[in-house]
Amino acid sequence: MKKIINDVASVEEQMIQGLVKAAPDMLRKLEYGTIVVRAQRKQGQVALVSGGGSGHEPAHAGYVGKGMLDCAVAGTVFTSPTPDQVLEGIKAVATDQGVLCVVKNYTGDIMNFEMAVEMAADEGIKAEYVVVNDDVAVKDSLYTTGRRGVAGTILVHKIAGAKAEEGADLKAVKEVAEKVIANVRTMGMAIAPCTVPAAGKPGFELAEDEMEIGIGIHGEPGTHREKLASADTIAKMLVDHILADIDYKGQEIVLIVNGMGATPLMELYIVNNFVHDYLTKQGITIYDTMVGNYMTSIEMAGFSLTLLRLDDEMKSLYDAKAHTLAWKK
Amino acid sequence: MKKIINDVASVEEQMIQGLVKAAPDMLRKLEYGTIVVRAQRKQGQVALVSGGGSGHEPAHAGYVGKGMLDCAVAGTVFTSPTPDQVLEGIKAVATDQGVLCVVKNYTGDIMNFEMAVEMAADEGIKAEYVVVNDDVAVKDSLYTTGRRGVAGTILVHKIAGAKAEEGADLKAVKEVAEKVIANVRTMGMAIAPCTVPAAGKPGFELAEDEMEIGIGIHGEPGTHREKLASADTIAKMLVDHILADIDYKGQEIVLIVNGMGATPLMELYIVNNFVHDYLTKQGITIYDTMVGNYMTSIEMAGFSLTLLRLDDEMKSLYDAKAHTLAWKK
Amino acid sequence: MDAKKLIEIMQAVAVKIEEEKDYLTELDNVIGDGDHGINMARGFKAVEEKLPSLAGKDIGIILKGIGLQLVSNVGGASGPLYGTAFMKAGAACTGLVSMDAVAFVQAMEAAVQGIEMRGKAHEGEKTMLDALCPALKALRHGVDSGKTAKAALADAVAAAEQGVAYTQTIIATKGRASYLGERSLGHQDPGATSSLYILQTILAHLS
Amino acid sequence: MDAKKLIEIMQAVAVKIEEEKDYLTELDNVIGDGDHGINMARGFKAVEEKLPSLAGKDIGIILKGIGLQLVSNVGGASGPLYGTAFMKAGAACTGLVSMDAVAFVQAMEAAVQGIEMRGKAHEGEKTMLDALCPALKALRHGVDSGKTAKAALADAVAAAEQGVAYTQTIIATKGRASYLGERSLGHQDPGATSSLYILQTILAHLS
Ligand SMILES: Nc1ncnc2c1ncn2[C@@H]1O[C@H](COP(=O)(O)OP(=O)(O)O)[C@@H](O)[C@H]1O
Ligand SMILES: Nc1ncnc2c1ncn2[C@@H]1O[C@H](COP(=O)(O)OP(=O)(O)O)[C@@H](O)[C@H]1O
Ligand SMILES: [Mg+2]
Ligand SMILES: [Mg+2]
Ligand SMILES: [Mg+2]
Ligand SMILES: [Mg+2]
Repeated sequence: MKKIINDVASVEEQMIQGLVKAAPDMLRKLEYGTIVVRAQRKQGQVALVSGGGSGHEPAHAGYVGKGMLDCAVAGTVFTSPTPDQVLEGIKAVATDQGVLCVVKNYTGDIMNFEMAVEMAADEGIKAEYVVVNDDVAVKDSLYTTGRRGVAGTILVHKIAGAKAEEGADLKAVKEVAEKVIANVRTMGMAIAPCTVPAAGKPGFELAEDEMEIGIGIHGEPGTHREKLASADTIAKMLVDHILADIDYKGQEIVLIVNGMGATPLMELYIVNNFVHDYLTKQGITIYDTMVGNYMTSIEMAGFSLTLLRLDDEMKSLYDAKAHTLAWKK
Repeated sequence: MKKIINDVASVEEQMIQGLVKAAPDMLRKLEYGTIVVRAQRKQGQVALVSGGGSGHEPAHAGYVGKGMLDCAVAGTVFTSPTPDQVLEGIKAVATDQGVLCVVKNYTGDIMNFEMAVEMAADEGIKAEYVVVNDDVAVKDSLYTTGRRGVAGTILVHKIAGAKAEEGADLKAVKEVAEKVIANVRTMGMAIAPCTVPAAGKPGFELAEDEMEIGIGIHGEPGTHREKLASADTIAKMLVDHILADIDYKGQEIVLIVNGMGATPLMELYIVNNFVHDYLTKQGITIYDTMVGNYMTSIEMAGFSLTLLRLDDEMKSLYDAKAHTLAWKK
Repeated sequence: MDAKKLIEIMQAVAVKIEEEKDYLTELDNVIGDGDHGINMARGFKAVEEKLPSLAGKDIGIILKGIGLQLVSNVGGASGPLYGTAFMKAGAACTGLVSMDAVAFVQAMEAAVQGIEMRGKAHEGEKTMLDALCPALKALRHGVDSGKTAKAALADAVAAAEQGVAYTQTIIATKGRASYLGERSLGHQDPGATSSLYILQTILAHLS
Repeated sequence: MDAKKLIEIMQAVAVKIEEEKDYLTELDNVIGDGDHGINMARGFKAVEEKLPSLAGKDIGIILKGIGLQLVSNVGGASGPLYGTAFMKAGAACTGLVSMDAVAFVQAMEAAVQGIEMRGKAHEGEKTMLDALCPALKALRHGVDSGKTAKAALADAVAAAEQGVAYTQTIIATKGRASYLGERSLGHQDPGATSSLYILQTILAHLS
């Protein structure tokens, strides 16, 4: 394991401290745990809380700020934060309008946030949660844990965050979050794995000519392995998978070409070059494109594609001002 | 070599096309070569042109837009563009106020831009250039090529870009660019090399426990090799090197913690956690901090630190609005 | 088993989990995200630190205290699951200063129900329940047919061992391993394995 | 040498550079940025494509045309340097339809001066000038002492070979290799090596 860190045990704490020090006027770290909140607490509007394991930087603390999240609760790398930590975050930002938690669909995240929301209710805080499950690599079925939550999550932060900032009530904010979730799909791949600091070695290994298709964002292997192909071939495969789940034809969409952490922008732009033309040819209108590292797996090399179908409400909320470390609008 | 590309020969062209497709309202690619200009041509203000080899993404095309560059000319990976390409870029954005080229200090870049500026003058265009040389890893001396231009270059883009946007004349824009150059210093390191697509193998090799100190941004080896140390130890070494060149004590600065392309944000924030405290302890005031991938070496893993000493003029130009792919203010 | 013994056993469990940390992580690396051993070790270290302050309390309070430590220190899926298990077991033992075989069965029943409820899962989905459900059945059967607690627990451990082996033969439909679909076949579930270690350690230290 | 021969020689140079592309890149990888062979091959491929359209032109025009192709296709440091060299050589040969030994010396003199001017460099800085300056000296000396062009050029190639070897023994003070300081010692300069290849190829094809 080759990393620029001090010691394995302090990775999360030092990272979050370093992040807050990059924008001390905008962000504050709570004493208790690796929890980041806005420096100016919101009043009279619904507060948004998200979080999950660390290792997805800039998610989620990079999305705390005006127009997006009020609080991000970071667990240790790839491990959901515990209910008491989430509760601490909820309490630090809760308003009389209530709190909406944005949770990615993982057994651990759901159980921990669910317990936190129950505990918050016990303390008289109106808290609810939505579950993001955009990853089409995983089959959705009543008898499984369903699709994972991956890069599409940041679109929930953006759009629900803008709705909350507008002063909408908890019901309306939750509804628009669920609308985003219903309309967003993602699929990813990797050419090189990542290493959880505490584990000290990569989650899987790939030969020089292999790639992993259908990876998640926790260093776990994907749905299958193939011979490495050209950027266009890979991108087409991912898009086709997504379009098989939601047919975006004739729709206006936001496209995210998301790097997994160690992918050079060079490669992401080459991917975008293909995807843009391929989607356009199918009668899909690209309203906006984001290319960069938005939801990563530490130093995994690879990318994911995310498509969100827009309507007028989502479009204007997507366009609304946002001021965070990782997303400025 | 494991990369998400189509073929080695089309990397630069497809990358630039993909970049422009990410913001078609803001950017335009010239027919001739891999040259990116603003979609709306500036009128009556000094135009800024930069460029160099590809492989430093988001530099430089990611900094084309309101408040920063008017044009970025991209050569093949790590190879300066040729004079005719630079000339093409200059001609596409030149105004009656003239053009300032921002060149990084490399023999190749200087000679090619110099020839282009001479050719532009032949065609009646008022064009001048400044040379950025912020890399303290390299000794500056009359008898060498002097310090390299690295991540500090983007601060020249930002501050000179804002000055041009204000309507200042060529002399004033050039002066403020030179002020930034005089006050900005950078030093970098790597724990893993990068591979130029056309070369097919890395520029140097490092053992599991080695790092390269004083690297540039072209995949070349650094000034020396050491045993890998902790993030704090490395960061202190780089800062000390910089402070030995310019003593920033008692000054207000901008700090850039720049990833070399494959460095996870996790590690950059851990570095910032140390650097922030270390600089503060020495009586240096951090006016603003940027943490991210701003000037990269394809998929090199490592980081550089950049410090810019501010005065009132630079501060207000630094704060001015900017709207580009990689830097929004 | 009295409260003092329980604390002694839980200390031994913490040691065992720390010993098996790398192996559990290794198992999770193959079909999960490679942190189960790390998570469990972090949690049981917190439990170990808490135990002295629980000395002298009744069994219900001790088990709840352990559950709370697990919930707030393990994280991931296993944290709420093991945490809920110990808290529910504690609730089933409210006020008890010692536990007989019947109480042990009731505690374990509450624990397993807690996991099923929290995890929305049941036996056969390649989770810790594939060790715990057969173990509970064997324990209940042994105690019902008049065996000593120790003998019945030995049956339970044997059943859990079989359950762990069984997890290798099925496809996961819960937890992270479910994302692998058929690729999860042939691999042992880390959570079932840690459950087995806990049961084994209790057995080894029962007098 | 007439214009036709010159074109023939330049075709051979293009082939040679393509052959040595990987080796030149390898040399640049050690003390530069690993692209010299790639740059040169790209440039001389463009030259090769341009040559047919230069057929029938005078030597001055052909050399300038080659220089322009190099300037606009090589990039990096070597592009403007080799480009300037050929353009200056062309300027020294304006109107010539064939070149004798004296004209050859003058062309090469102009080329080397062009490189020195453009690169702000001189002999001893571990660049292409360490091959070209000794070669020019030997060529001039040979021609001055009445040798044939071919014999004088053979001396020049021998001098360039020595110059290339010499680059291994000195620290770079120009170009990217200068960033390495002492670490550049012991390594051969890629640009000097490509200069040698060009001279060798001219010699091999001189009648
Ligand atoms: N829904 C569930 N019900 C019961 N056990 C589960 C469930 N989901 C996961 N598990 C257990 O949790 C174990 C994984 O725990 P751990 O690795 O600590 O958490 P995470 O999966 O969040 O990384 C699995 O091996 C499995 O036994
Ligand atoms: N200032 C200079 N004067 C003369 N030759 C130089 C100078 N700088 C570099 N060179 C030559 O250029 C060669 C490198 O060319 P190349 O690799 O194509 O360009 P770059 O260094 O821009 O990547 C060096 O080996 C050296 O011989
Ligand atoms: Mg986990
Ligand atoms: Mg180069
Ligand atoms: Mg796990
Ligand atoms: Mg080179």
